[in-house]
Amino acid sequence: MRYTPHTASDKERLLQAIGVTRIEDLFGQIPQFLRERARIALPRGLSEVEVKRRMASLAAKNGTPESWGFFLGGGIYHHVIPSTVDAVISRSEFSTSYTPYQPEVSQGTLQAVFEFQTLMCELTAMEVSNAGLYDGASASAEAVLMARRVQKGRRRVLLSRALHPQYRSVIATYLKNLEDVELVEIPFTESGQMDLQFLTRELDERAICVVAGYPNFLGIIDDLGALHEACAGYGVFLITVTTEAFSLALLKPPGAWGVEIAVGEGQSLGIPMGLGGPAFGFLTCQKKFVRSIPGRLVGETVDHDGRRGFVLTLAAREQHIRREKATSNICTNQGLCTLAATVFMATLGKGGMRRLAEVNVGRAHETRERLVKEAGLGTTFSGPFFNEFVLGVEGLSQHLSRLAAKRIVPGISLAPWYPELQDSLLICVTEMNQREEIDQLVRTFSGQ
Amino acid sequence: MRYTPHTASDKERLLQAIGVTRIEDLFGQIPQFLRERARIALPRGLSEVEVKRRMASLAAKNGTPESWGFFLGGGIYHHVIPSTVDAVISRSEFSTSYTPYQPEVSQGTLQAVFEFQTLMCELTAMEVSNAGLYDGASASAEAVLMARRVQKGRRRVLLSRALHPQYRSVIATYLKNLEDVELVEIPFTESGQMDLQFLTRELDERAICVVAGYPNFLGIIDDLGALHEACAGYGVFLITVTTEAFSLALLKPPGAWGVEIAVGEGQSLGIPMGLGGPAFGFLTCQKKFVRSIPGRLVGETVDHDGRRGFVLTLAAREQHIRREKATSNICTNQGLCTLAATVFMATLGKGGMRRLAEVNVGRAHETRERLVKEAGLGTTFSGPFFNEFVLGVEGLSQHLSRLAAKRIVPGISLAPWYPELQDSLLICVTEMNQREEIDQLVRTFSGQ
Amino acid sequence: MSERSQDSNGRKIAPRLIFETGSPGRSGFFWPEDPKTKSEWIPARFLRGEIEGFPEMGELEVMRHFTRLSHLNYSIEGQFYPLGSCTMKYNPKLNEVVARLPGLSLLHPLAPLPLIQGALELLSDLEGMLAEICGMDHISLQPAAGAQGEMTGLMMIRAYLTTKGNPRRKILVPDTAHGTNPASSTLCGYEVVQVPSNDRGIIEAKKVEEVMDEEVAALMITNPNTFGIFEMDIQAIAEAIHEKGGLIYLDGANLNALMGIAKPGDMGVDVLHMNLHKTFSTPHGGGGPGAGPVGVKKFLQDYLPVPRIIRGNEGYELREDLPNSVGRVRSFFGNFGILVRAYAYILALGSDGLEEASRMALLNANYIRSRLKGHFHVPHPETCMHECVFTDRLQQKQGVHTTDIAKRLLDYGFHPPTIYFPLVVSGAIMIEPTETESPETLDAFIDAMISIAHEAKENPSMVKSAPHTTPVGRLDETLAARKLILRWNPSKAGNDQGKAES
Amino acid sequence: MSERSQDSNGRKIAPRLIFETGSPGRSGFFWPEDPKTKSEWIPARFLRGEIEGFPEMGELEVMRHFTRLSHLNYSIEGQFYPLGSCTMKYNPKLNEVVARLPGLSLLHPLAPLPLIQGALELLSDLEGMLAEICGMDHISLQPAAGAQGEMTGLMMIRAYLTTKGNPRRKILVPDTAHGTNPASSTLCGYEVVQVPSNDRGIIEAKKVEEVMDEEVAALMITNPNTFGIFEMDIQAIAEAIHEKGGLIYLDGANLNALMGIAKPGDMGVDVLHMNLHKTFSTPHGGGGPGAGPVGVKKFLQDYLPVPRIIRGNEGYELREDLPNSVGRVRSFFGNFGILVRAYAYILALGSDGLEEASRMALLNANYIRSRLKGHFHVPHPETCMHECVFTDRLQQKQGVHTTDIAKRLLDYGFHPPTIYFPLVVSGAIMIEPTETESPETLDAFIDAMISIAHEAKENPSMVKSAPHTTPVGRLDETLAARKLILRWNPSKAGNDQGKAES
Ligand SMILES: Cc1ncc(COP(=O)(O)O)c(C=O)c1O
Ligand SMILES: Cc1ncc(COP(=O)(O)O)c(C=O)c1O
Repeated sequence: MRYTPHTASDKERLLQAIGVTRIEDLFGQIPQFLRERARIALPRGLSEVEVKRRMASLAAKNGTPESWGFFLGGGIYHHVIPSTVDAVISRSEFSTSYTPYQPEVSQGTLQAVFEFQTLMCELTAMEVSNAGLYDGASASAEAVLMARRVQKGRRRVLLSRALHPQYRSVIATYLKNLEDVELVEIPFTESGQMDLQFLTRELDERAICVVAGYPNFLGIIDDLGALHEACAGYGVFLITVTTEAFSLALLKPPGAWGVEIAVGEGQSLGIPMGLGGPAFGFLTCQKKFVRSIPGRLVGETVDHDGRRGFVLTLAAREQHIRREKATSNICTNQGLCTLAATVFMATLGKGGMRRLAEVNVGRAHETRERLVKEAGLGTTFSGPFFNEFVLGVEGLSQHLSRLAAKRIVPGISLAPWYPELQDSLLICVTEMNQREEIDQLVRTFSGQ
Repeated sequence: MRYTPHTASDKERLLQAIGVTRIEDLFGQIPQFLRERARIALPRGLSEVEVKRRMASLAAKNGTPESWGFFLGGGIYHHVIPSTVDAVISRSEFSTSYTPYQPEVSQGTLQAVFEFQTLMCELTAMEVSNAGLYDGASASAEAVLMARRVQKGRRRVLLSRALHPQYRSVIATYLKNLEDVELVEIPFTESGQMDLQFLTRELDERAICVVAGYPNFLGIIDDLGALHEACAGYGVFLITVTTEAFSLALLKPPGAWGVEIAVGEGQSLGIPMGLGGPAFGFLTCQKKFVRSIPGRLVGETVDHDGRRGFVLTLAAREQHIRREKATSNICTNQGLCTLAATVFMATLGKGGMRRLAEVNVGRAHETRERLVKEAGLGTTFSGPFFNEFVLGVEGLSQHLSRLAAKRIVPGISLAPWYPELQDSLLICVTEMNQREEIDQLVRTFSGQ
Repeated sequence: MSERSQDSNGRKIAPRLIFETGSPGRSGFFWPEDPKTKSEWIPARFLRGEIEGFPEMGELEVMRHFTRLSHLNYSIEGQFYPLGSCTMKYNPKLNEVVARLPGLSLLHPLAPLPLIQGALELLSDLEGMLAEICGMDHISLQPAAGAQGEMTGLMMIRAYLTTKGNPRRKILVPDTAHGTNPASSTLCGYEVVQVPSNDRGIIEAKKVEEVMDEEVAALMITNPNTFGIFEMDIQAIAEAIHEKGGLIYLDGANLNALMGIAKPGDMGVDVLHMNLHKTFSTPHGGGGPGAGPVGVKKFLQDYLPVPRIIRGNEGYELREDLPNSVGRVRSFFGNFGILVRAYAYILALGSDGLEEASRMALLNANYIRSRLKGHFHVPHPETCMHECVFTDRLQQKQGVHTTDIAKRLLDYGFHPPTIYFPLVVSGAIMIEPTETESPETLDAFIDAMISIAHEAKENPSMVKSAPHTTPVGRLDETLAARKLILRWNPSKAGNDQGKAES
Repeated sequence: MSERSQDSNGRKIAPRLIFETGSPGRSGFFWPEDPKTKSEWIPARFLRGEIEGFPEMGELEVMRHFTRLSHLNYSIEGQFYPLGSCTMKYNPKLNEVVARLPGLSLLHPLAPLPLIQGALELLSDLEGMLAEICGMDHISLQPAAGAQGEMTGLMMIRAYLTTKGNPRRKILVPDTAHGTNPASSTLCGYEVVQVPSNDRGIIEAKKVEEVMDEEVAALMITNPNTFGIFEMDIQAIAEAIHEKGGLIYLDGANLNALMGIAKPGDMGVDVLHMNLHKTFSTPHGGGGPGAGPVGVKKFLQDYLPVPRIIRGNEGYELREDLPNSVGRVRSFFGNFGILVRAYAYILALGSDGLEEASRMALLNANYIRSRLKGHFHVPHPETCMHECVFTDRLQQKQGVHTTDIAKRLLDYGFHPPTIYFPLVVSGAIMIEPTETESPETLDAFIDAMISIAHEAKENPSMVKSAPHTTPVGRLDETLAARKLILRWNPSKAGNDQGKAES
């Protein structure tokens, strides 16, 4: 039988040692009526070959950048992944180990997490990073909850309308059952940045935090300096949410703007798009808030011989110790994905990260200019952007079908989330988009 | 620069330590005229992404069993490969290690080879196995050379005409420069087996060995009992060559028939077809000939504490010690492929090997019966077969093009090697051929 | 053997950090073009310089570093990993292969539906399979892990009760429950009321009745519970809860004990979560990722998270417009790559394989239980299900505690069981062997436990000073919490940790 | 950490064999159908029973066994591997990925040509690249390794000379040559005449002239030679050989020293082989597989093995009908999977990368040479190319020999260099660092060598008894050769090697 090594005589021997005659004898406490209805009505087991065929046939029904001109972003990005990444995370010593509760035999995982925490601190220019959370959306929610813990007594949460729509829903879900928290939406201006006047009107001592995308869902880079200044006046936290982690290799990092908590989605850092998961959320903050942080933390220490080693620390914040008083209910996190990101960042390193970020900026801006000049698409927002931008497209749907016929997905229609942005496309261009691909996009939009 | 870690200052430092100013200063002994013409006229280096695209585009120009009805054998077979195999051989501790010249830090490789040797002895029922050779063809040639060493003074080598044509060419190549060795071809009868009468006429004390395919290139199983009896009379070696190693899981093994040397191609045992390589050749023999064996041998021993360990042994046969007197010139062999076979055989084990062999026999025989009955193809050879058989096809070429249109490769045309077998097809059916695939084959041959 | 893990005298050397290797200007990454960002594109004040502390390593350095780190880890593929409540079963290689098919790993969640039909078919199939296995009516695959499943489930309960007029205030949680249960309750705005387990390790209907009232939204029960004991009163308990308008939430972390043996859906359970990284063999990855799908009875289906996957006439579609839905708990479709692995696992095992898996899980656990019960104290009389719990009571006389036993196991080459959980018995040792372990492996582990029991009598100090043979000795956790070094920092750079290696 | 590699006292346990684990009837393989062979298909007398000694393990057991074995291996990805003449450079992960593309790994060599056009294009491209790199006119990719390349090359020479009227009798081989050179000569029916190298480690034209005559078919020369020294007389030597109608065969195993620096084709070389598993980074796999393509000048092209790949108007075709060809030396297309990796490597490096590779290989070797020459005896004055050779002369005074130094290096966590080769200097220590090693790694290795040199003076016995920290100690090779146990055998079954593990 599949994956269970027990032979008939193995079972015999074990049953005897236990002192029963049939495995059913071990079901003693289970009410009969449950036993009777327990059979599972599914097909019998398949061979590896059959499973592979089934999976291949499902895979064949999907479309990937390997066969499509691909300009999708919006929170999940198609970036290069050096071969080192999968080579490392597919090592069973990493993939089949559990949460490092026994540090003496888990230094591999623990040191890697410590390295991850350091890398995220450097990338965001923040003082502390946790070991990761589920995704960018839940990380945003956790950040708001964390801010609420720190900012006792305050109740208003100000969300940028340009924050990823799904993230806004997740935050709403997480908050909806907590007493008197009020969500306020801050609109964006024609620059695509947050409406500062509106914000200032809403800001006061009742506000817990302002949550802004950086860059935001429209691809636009907000002026965090201005936002933070506005917040600081009332002791309001500025929380940045970065869905395109790669942008932080080039943009002035949240920490440099003075933000209190910087979170985001790490998929861009060495993890395949995978229909949006698994990747990981990151949460970084100023050191003074470390005891309110959700999720695991790895710290450095020594063993009895003074040898450096790493352990899980500040566990008193966590559910397995603190239970109903824990800073979060998270237990299983996205460990292997944060390892992937660690290998990714170690492989690209200082120079590679920077260079690749600039490649993104270059291709995205050249493409936008061509789409406007050559294909006559309408500009929308005037603010600066990294590798994503919004353009207006007359008769979007006809364009989309003609593009589809040429196997091109040019971007994401914003109308479903932003009724005010009919016929607008969120277009993403990364280092993975080849010249020919971009030419084809421009040509097809130009009606050729 | 790619894969070379040296930074500008690294180079500086090293050059200084050496005491030169430019790397060119190290080319002292190289004549100037060589230096001048040394530039390599190839394109500059590509990124991983670019390399992957190039390789993918080449791959896309090929046809595989994933997209074609596939009935090809003839020495390379499409068999199941359990996921364990690649999981093990892609572990860098195995794939990036060298020949185990330092046993203290090579027990992984050494023990695995020892296990491989044991498995091959069991599979062939022979007493000794080496650590593997390049492929079945060169293994056959090495076997003949080995027999020649043992059978001093004899000069005639009798080759079955039903031995794999490429193997016969390779044997001829290896022998052609050795004094007075004579190659004699033994024809086959309408059973597809070796012509015993012809053989008996040719047998005498001048003969070194008889080389027979088992099963042979026509898929037919020879009666090794009769052959060995005929050989024994004159002290002639019987050497069997097995291109479909899987058949030995079901067929009476060479050792049980008393053959002196049994060789073959191991690709069927867990190695992808890979256009025919890399896989490995195996060579097994009776223990009394062990000192004449070509290639590496791993033996069991102990360390100073009496702990079991394994080492390369009988090196005195090999080129690095024996030089021009070595039993063979082989140095690098097919190590990782023999490891794949070891994992493969360990995974299938006793029961799995047997079962899968029977699945092959069943599918092949049912398919043959249907092709004869339903599609009216002509039977050719009457001898028993494992998973390959020859059928006569009227108007083969038209059939082939109609089959190609339906993306089916029904087998291998024998005419190029056997003019006497015009319009005959060598058809192979393994566990990888699905019912629908076989139905389609039969239907298409039936002209539907 | 990877890099030097010891000096020439056999003294172990702590590995370097990526920040302590490499050389300025070095990179393991090669990209031909090197454009520069124009200031009219992004004003300089929005830009940073190169990322200060980032490593500068060659590709080989990177591979060596992580290969070496991997050699410091304990893993299932290395050896037996009997962590109670974690279901550390074999993670089939097949699943790793299929999960890496480009057609499944290179999909974009916001791509037009025609480009992800295969993925949606897989998800919809998987929902059906999981519903069948645990006897529920509808499934959502969105939660990223068990804890998020708990939160989602409780939110559905709250939403449902709210539409019924009163969300209620309390959640009943047995004292044997996992920490995530109370933590999730708080997250959903509920207060936690503990239900004591009895001396047989289970909770009784009457105890539940005592605390049950109109302010209790639900009972969160784990079955089999964290003692590995089946909650035999479950039916009566469910009635008591339902009678007063409460719901039953089942923590399905221990589903590995039930497949083909008893369906939660038949126990009066209204909502549950499963841990695909436990029961369905997806790798734990040193902490994750996992997946925690939730299952509900029909009457709760409108409350499931959006989007829901439905079969339309042009293939699979997504429904977002469900007014009663609790909304989104995670972005996109959850941990799709993990769902793919679980799907492949269920295909490979099939009904027969799944049933056999649970049966062998029980057989293995009871075998360990019966062979060890003479040597370690067993808090409860009954046979167990998929895991068994012991305590250090017998060893305490010699001052040997559960931690010591755990650390000593490391010297024997085994990972310790889950310790000090459940909390209700002191010094708990919680062993879950899973079905994929052979009797020989169990025997080897049992022998090690027995000889430690002997050592505890004859040579307690050697047990208390364990481990003696691990890459590092017992680590100072108090120091870690006091000094709180959570990141490498340059000042400590070039410390001679791991000198003379590379 | 994989399985227990030591008992609770830190004593190392030898791993079990697959034949010593498992249980009757167990299998790691699952296949639904179970047909039986009908006797009318294959008569019973042709059949066997189940294969006696075959293992019966579960899938997890298999994975654990080989994972544990892997942990007993030294590897490039683990640490520095300075084996002289073996070019143990980094084996890029990228190559492993592309070699596994189904469109390249699932090809059948006898498939109709339209189904393998991509593969033939790759092979044809690779031939062109290799020809350009070493300055030859035509390439055959068929030989499976260097030694088979040598055989092929010598056979071509013989065939050529035969058509010229006399195959001749002798091959000249320098005393520094690798063992495969003389062995291959014999295989081709030639007798070997040794050419002595001088005190500078190279062979001189006049020495060659002394032994050159009309019976000499060819000189087999390695350049740079196995001392890592460039044969600077090569031009004069080639003239001397050619003058008397002989040919020059170049053993290209050391091509890693020459890329972009000097082309063998310009040195008067008529035939050569390359080792793709050295210069072109394909993994050594614990012994193989490799690939040993041969290159020739135009006048020898008709002698190359068949089939030849040619570009026809319907795409790539195969030519078999070459009467002068030496025929086939291997089945099908050689080690295609290895050729694929080498092709990807050349694409990735390009002309600039290949040139830099050779330059850095020289830089690294000379750095080691200059830092160690004060501590170990250097047989030759010149700077070296890609590798450098030392001897144990200085250490011999204390009775410390090359083996001892090698074994002691293991304690420092380094794999020893190639030892006792070349044979012409006694106690040779042959170090080839390759270009992919960082200066820091070289320093760590050099430091270890230096402190061993000190130990040899101060504490020779500790060096002579090394290694002290490896999984097994020095193994008794004489016993192995005397007792000759070449396979596991049932009688010794269940021996308690590695008991109490699993
Ligand atoms: C009984 C129980 N409930 C809930 C959880 C939490 O599940 P997860 O870690 O997937 O969030 C666990 C995991 O350890 C568990 O054992
Ligand atoms: C100088 C030299 N020549 C020839 C060979 C033989 O090459 P291969 O091992 O690929 O057969 C080697 C390999 O070690 C070598 O170093």
